Amino acid sequence: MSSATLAGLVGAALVGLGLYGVIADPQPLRKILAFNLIGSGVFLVFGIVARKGAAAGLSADPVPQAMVITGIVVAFAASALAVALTLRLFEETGRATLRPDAGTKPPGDGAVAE
Amino acid sequence: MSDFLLATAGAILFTVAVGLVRILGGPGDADRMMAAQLIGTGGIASLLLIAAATGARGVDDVALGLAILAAFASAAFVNSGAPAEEPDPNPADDR
Amino acid sequence: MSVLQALDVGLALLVFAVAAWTVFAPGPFAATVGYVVYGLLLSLVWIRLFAVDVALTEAAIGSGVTGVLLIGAAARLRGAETTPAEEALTGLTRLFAAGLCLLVAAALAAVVLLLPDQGPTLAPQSMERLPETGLGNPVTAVLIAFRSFDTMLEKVVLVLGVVGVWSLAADRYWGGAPGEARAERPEPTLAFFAQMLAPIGILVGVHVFWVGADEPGGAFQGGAILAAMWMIVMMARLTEAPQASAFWLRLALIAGPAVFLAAGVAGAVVAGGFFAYPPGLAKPLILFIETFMTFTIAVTLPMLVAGPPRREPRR
Amino acid sequence: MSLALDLFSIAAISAGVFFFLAGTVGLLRFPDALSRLHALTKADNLGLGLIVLGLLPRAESLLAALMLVAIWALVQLAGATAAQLIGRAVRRKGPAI
Repeated sequence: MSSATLAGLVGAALVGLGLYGVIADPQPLRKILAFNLIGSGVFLVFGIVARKGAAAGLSADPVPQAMVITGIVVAFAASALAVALTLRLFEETGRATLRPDAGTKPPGDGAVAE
Repeated sequence: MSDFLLATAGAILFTVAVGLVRILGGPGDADRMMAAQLIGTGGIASLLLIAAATGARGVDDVALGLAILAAFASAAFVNSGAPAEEPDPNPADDR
Repeated sequence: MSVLQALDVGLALLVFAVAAWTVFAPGPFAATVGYVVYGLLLSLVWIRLFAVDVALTEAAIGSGVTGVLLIGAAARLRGAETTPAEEALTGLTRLFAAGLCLLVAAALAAVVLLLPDQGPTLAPQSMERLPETGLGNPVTAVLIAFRSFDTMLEKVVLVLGVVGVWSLAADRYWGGAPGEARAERPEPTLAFFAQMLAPIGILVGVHVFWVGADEPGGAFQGGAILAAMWMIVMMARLTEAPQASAFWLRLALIAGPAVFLAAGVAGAVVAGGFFAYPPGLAKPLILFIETFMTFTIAVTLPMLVAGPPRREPRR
Repeated sequence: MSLALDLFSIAAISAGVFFFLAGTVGLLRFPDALSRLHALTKADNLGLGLIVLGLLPRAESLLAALMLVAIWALVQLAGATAAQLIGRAVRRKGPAI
């Protein structure tokens, strides 16, 4: 088995692991981590597509590589937004949970009541 | 020679993995931060060895980037408020 | 099995194990550190896939900058993470979810195994047209020339990300600076480290950007290293984060996509196509655009990590 | 000459691996966070240092060799800083040592 196929298999496993984390973990921060695992798993599968497209003296197809680079940056921006939302939720309610009926604490230093 | 370099890269990754098993589990968050530090150094070492063995181009820059960012996780750790350290179950004077 | 194959298998197992730790770790902080370790290991995997540009991006953004973001968030959320038991899924639902995920992973694995040995590729076309751009690194050529519209829009996504993060600020902090004003003195070790590292890091960041034309590297990677230098200087409290309302900051945030878009529109007038570069001028133009993009990335990433404004604006 | 250099490389790199091993043994065996931190820094200093030393004769150019040394020096700086920061965090919150 080539190293590319191996990395592709790892990518497939990462997507499965991350999907499980997104579904089964109740905490938002861990959902963000799991979501990033899915993303990097997809990137790895993309990586094997790039590697199998080796031609013209290049050891990997540059087009999927460029898309993965773009993807990593966009994934970071999405994570930063998600983290900011989670922290804001924590500031407002004193808890970080996605349950809609979770109890809210009276607004302290947050700014809802202004 | 390149097989030797690859084997040493594997050996370092293996020892790092064993170390990770120990310190990712804690007991405190400080131990966990050491895991990030350990994989940084071990990762750079195996990166350099793999690069020397396979002759891949531009890997030096990757190692340089990792080296520059090696302490960032620890910096974020101390920077984000007071780190709550669980008391170590085995204090030093138990020895 | 050769030594290299054995190494690949070991690396794959390690990546999988650390990823599993990230999902199943006992606490959120442990999971977050696991994710930082995982990001670092991924850049080793990308080296083995001969994608050095991606490895560099993963090392700088996937591991370094994301690590600061997530560890900071995990430390701040420490009080919040005792999740009530009723939020956890029941055993049966968990089993069902696990089965579903296993199915997805198995399907993807099957696709990976069924891929033909020589897949469709755009590598020959890229190499054929590479001389017209004057660049030596085909990945940079794809990013800035062949698929430049993608890259420009991706910069817009970054700006939108900052807008999104800023709009989470409380009303009275609107337009203020991110990060709490703290009375405590800065950690002296960290200040020393930042003073030592920042000049070297800035040099390396510019180097990575500059060699990106011909060798692995480029605007993203160089910009991310420069961004990290600004972050470490702010973490060491050697400088304060700028106010969100600062005019220069807003200009810096849009400089990259604005210059890129202007060059694209100019291409439609001068070179006969949206985002076409006039022959002969391609390389200087690409470097010009990339300089602004590097700058914008170096300003955007720290603002995304710093979060929404948390201080009342000064007038 | 090339044989002698290869032998030098093998000796230095093996010694480097030994220090990584020693660092890991320390992580496994030491009883408290500060001693484990001490074990960890051995891998930073000597482990990576010896490996870089062993790779120096194989560097393609003087510039590549300087790059290797620079990487090692940066890891030194980062390792020393991280050890200080983590150590102070332990000391502030953990048992008095």
